[in-house]
Amino acid sequence: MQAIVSHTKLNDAAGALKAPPTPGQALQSFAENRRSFWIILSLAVLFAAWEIAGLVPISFAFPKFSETVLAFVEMVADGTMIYAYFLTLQPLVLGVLISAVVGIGLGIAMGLSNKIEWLLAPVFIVLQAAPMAALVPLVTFIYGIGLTAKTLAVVMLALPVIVLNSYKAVRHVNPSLVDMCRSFQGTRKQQIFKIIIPDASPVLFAGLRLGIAAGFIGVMLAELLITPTGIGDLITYHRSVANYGHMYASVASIIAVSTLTLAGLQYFETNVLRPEKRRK
Amino acid sequence: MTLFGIRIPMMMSLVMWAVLWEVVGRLDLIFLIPPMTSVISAGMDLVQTGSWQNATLITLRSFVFGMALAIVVGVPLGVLMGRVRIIDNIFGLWVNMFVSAPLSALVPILMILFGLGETTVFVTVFLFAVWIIVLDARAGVMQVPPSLIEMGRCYGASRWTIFSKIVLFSALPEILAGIRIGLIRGVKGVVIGQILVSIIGYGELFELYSRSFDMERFWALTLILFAAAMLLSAAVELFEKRIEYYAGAR
Amino acid sequence: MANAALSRTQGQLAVTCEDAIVQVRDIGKNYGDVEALRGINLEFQRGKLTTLLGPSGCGKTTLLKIIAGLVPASSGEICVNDKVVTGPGPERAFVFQDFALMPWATVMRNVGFGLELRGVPAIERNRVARRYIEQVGLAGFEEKYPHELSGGMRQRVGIARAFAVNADVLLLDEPFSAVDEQNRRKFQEDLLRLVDLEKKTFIFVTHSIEEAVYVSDRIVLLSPRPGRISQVIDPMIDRTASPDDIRRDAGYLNTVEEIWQGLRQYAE
Amino acid sequence: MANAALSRTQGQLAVTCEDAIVQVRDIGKNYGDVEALRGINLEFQRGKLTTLLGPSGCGKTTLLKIIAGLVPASSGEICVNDKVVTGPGPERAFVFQDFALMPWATVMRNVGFGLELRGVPAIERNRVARRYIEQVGLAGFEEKYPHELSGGMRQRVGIARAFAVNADVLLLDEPFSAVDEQNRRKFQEDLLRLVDLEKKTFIFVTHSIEEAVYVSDRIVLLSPRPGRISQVIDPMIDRTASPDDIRRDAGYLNTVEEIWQGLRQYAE
Amino acid sequence: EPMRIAFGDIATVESLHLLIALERAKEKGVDIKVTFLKSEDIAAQAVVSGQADIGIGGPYALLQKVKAPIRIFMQLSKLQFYPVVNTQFYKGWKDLDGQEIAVHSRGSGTEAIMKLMADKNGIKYSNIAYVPGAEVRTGALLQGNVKATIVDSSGKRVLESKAPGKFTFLPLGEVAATDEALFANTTYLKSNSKDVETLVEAILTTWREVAANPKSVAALREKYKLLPDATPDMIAEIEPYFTEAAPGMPLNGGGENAARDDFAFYTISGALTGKPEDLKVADFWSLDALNAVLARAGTK
Ligand SMILES: Nc1ncnc2c1ncn2[C@@H]1O[C@H](COP(=O)(O)OP(=O)(O)OP(=O)(O)O)[C@@H](O)[C@H]1O
Ligand SMILES: Nc1ncnc2c1ncn2[C@@H]1O[C@H](COP(=O)(O)OP(=O)(O)OP(=O)(O)O)[C@@H](O)[C@H]1O
Ligand SMILES: [Mg+2]
Ligand SMILES: [Mg+2]
Repeated sequence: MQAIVSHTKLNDAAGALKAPPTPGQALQSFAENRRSFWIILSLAVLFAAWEIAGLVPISFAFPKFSETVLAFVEMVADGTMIYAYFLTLQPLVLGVLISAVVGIGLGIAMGLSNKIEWLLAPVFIVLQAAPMAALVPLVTFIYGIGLTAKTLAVVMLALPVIVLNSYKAVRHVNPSLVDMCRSFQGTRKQQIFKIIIPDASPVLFAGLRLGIAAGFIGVMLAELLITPTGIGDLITYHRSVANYGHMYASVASIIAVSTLTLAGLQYFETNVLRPEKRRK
Repeated sequence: MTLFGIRIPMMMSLVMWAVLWEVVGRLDLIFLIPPMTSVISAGMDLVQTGSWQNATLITLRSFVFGMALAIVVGVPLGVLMGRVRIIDNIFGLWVNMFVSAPLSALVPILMILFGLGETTVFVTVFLFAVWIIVLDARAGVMQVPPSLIEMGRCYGASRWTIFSKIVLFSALPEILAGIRIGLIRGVKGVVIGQILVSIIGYGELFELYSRSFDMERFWALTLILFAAAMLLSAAVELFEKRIEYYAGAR
Repeated sequence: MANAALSRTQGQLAVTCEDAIVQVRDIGKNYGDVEALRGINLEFQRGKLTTLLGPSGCGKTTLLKIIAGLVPASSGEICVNDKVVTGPGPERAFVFQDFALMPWATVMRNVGFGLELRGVPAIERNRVARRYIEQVGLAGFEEKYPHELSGGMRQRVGIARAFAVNADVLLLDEPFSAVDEQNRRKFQEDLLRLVDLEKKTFIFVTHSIEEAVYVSDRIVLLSPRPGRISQVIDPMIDRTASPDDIRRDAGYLNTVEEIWQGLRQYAE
Repeated sequence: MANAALSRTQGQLAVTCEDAIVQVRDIGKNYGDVEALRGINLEFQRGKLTTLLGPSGCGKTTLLKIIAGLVPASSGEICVNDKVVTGPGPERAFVFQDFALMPWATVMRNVGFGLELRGVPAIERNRVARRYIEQVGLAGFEEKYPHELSGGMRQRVGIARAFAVNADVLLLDEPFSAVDEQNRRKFQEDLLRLVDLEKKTFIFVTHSIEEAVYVSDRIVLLSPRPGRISQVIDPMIDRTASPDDIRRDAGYLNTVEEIWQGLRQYAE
Repeated sequence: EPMRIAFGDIATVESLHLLIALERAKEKGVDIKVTFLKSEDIAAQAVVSGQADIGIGGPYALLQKVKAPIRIFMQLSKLQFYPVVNTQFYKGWKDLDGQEIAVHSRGSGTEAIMKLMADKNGIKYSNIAYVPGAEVRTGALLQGNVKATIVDSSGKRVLESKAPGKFTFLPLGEVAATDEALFANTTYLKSNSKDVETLVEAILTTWREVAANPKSVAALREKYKLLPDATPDMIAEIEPYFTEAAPGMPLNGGGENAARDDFAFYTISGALTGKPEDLKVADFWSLDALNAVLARAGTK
């Protein structure tokens, strides 16, 4: 952080030595150097707009931003929010774990074997493109209302994404690396574990991240469609008793949690795994 | 893509799964899976009912309007983000956030802002589809080979000419890819919107059939939707291939 | 043959001559903290082919783009036909290393694109384009798309496009580097023919010492970053001789060896 | 110097000699409808460097991969050390055009990878790897990752890896094509040094006529698709001479010219 | 300006009488536009935010908390639910001590009934799962995913026909509380009193007609061309459903008495806070329209 700031100062100093920049240029260089500034600015604008819309109010069911924040603080303080996340994260984590293990396994198998590809690829392509939300209520009929059903809903959304990305990852492994391994008489097992999986791992991980994004959608659908628990329960319950601030706080919190999770994973992906793939 | 290179074997595998389904259905293991043949015949009946036609009309209307708006807003916004740094900074956060956010959680709120019924569904479609269109259009514009732009400048092209004659054409394959993914997401959006808020269109039918345990019709409707999603994306893909044919190997 | 050639080497000082079409005056260029070029003074003579040669990253492309007006210099100025220029102009045309062809346009439209941008009507520009397509040996390929052509053919399209706008100065950045070696050799011979035919001024960037010596009237050697002029060499080769004779010419071989000895210290 | 060189050209017939380490017998290859190679008969002599040269797409890479056992031939057979081979073997090592380095592994692990696959313990393979890293001039870079190296250095890693498994035959597919020209020239000189030092058999693919003549004991010219042997040339150049002298040698220049005249008809 | 009604359910056989009443109100010149929504709470939210004029549901919890002046103006149905257990596991109320049960949603009438019965029987559930939709709970029972829950009358019939003897319906004391009611914003009720009265009257007369002759529903469905794509199965359901529902149908639109009953019931269930006797009917109900109609049509 500090390094970035001082770098900016250096640039400014160098710029000042030469021609004074026009206001447009100055704005542009400012915009380029302070990304975080724009993030904060756009957040501030949104929150202000929200507060004003709540003050008007555009609807009795539209709370002010401050009301929402208060509701959020209240729910965190009395533990309901934390307990809700405890409940929501169970099917999510479980579902994503199952999807990851099964999905990466199936995806790699599909990538390695043409027969398995022929058998499974079309199914997963259809499943990924299909509106799976329609099928979520069916889960209840078989698996009832508990953790199993919700986990299954998460799997239904996350699995196709992970399978297809893993499959793609394996298919896009650098062929000359595979040839290299063969030319050194590597066994098939060595080929898979020493070349294919390491080379595919960045795409595998990216697929996992997309799978987690799909899992969040799945768990929300499950909690809104199957039975309300966790965050889904907070949303429906507070709506049914007209605590709209609490309802909004719950919705905003799940979106924020998913965004932060995904951003964290992306950061991990670009900075820890395979630094050579890092973009400038 | 490689999958579509071997289209016929792929179809064959789906046929095999359908046969398996038929067998499971005939064994009468669970009421959830009726035989494929009865699903198909229920589908034949279904498409002749007024309520299906009506639901299709409503669903299509929300979908078409939502997609049209997503394209009309998404492509220019993405192009602008790719070209103008400040706009990119302002919108970048939101686009990246919403492209993978659990929008299903947001749907209950949309109703408050956009009212009951079709408008909310239409907005849901828009929200599901627009972000990926923006991101792909942005990526397309940013991927324009710098030498092409320099070439334009060399021959004295104005900024506008470079934009309209080079940048847009060059970004077209990515823009189309974004629209294709957007279409698939839009189909998901229309279903989620209809199921979560207003019980209209296909959402109503799904609710009705699952409540009355009418599994034949339920699956028939599901298959129609799945097929529609696949056909839509295949159609855009076909178009994309033609464009890529011109765009060649970049 | 061998005695017809004479190689002359000059020091750091700028060469002055009566007919300089492009003058580079004290050009420097910084990319942020990176100093790419420093104090470049050069004159390019009308109707001659001058090559910029130097180790990777020494600023050859940067200098060429500054002359083209595509990249602003940090200091100094460029004069073309005795007028200071600050941006691209109709008297200069650029040929790109990666060809910069529009993949969605036919060969005809690509070649005529410079004219299209100038508002020349279609009939007229197609006539001109067709002429240059023929001249670079692509007659019959007018309606093909770039992806249907080989690398060498694509670069010919790029060259035809530059010719079509009838600029005085052609700037070529490693035009043959994406072309395979055997075609490249053919290209070099074709280029000499075109230089002779079109009587234009060429400024050429390459990594290949042989290529530079083979095609150039003058070679400017740049030192590693920050790029400065380290040597100016006039190969003085009799280009009326056959390609094979040129490549056996002692002057040619001496010049190649001399340049290689100058550059090899910069190779890894 | 010039009189020390002698260029000999032979016709279509296969060359027989007492010490052929690799024998290519009547090899043909079809990719679906595309006939890439037809009726190739060749012998590669132990301890010599043989180059495959030909126009783009004539099947050089295909032939090299068939010899390596990476691609199955459609007809014919390959003998190495008088045994018919059908797949990769420890006596042959391949150097890839795109380097084929594992981006997640250090230089050390990349170079020792062939040994790792054979189950050689880490201490032993690091010792060997270190020796070859030094030999290709990369001492000090053992713990770097490929993305931290330049193109030329990466190819050196690829070559060191091939040396490390101590194969008899090294197969190199355009190893220098991704390296810039000035470094390439340096590489060629280094390669000659390594050939001399390691006493291995090299089979080399290149597009560059000069490179082929400069480094080869024998050059096999292939005709365009379907690839057949059109000429076999032994440059007979005295490699004890200095690089500059070799490049001025009349035999060298004649061979280059002769090959060029044979290939130019295939250039676009 | 049509009268916008938000219905927190889809149109099924069970809502036929309401659909008939709406058609009749239309005949009387009230322009009605019905929107079918996913759930009652969304319908309530639509009324609160002004996107619908009239909502259908049992929004006592909402009424107590919401800032908007929403009032109930007519009762449509009373709670008619049947606690049911899988005989394989439980026989009576006592067996449910420390067990998990499933109800419709938090604060719903079904939850209230189950809590009430727990109190009466001196037991405690280990957990209450929320499974919206009586038919979903019915299906879950049949599948064996739920062992104890509470279903509606059609669910009861399904259970009795599909798995006779497998389930036991537990005894229930007298429960008199609103299941569904009509509610609206007070300003809307004031400025559209004519239309509202027409609607109330149409419902009241239809209810009385159906209660007197449950068979008439099927004929009226034909007359008004309602549920055109209903399957034969669904049509066969109509008569038994209304025959069973008829005795429990409120024929006087609820009113003050119903409100009092509701206070007693929903304070126990937890949907309403405070003591029943402290709650004011005027805070929850707007009786003007109903009283005007009853004055005309008489009470039954
Ligand atoms: N847009 C840029 N931003 C920052 N640095 C740059 C930029 N363009 C070039 N440079 C740096 O300036 C120096 C000169 O670059 P330039 O491309 O002109 O070299 P070059 O001689 O053409 O190299 P090559 O032989 O590899 O083509 C290099 O060190 C390069 O890293
Ligand atoms: N996997 C493949 N499938 C189908 N055709 C192939 C395949 N590999 C090569 N070919 C075809 O076989 C011919 C010979 O290819 P190959 O790569 O061996 O040529 P090459 O001489 O190495 O060419 P270059 O000089 O461009 O490297 C080419 O026409 C190519 O199109
Ligand atoms: Mg360059
Ligand atoms: Mg090749």
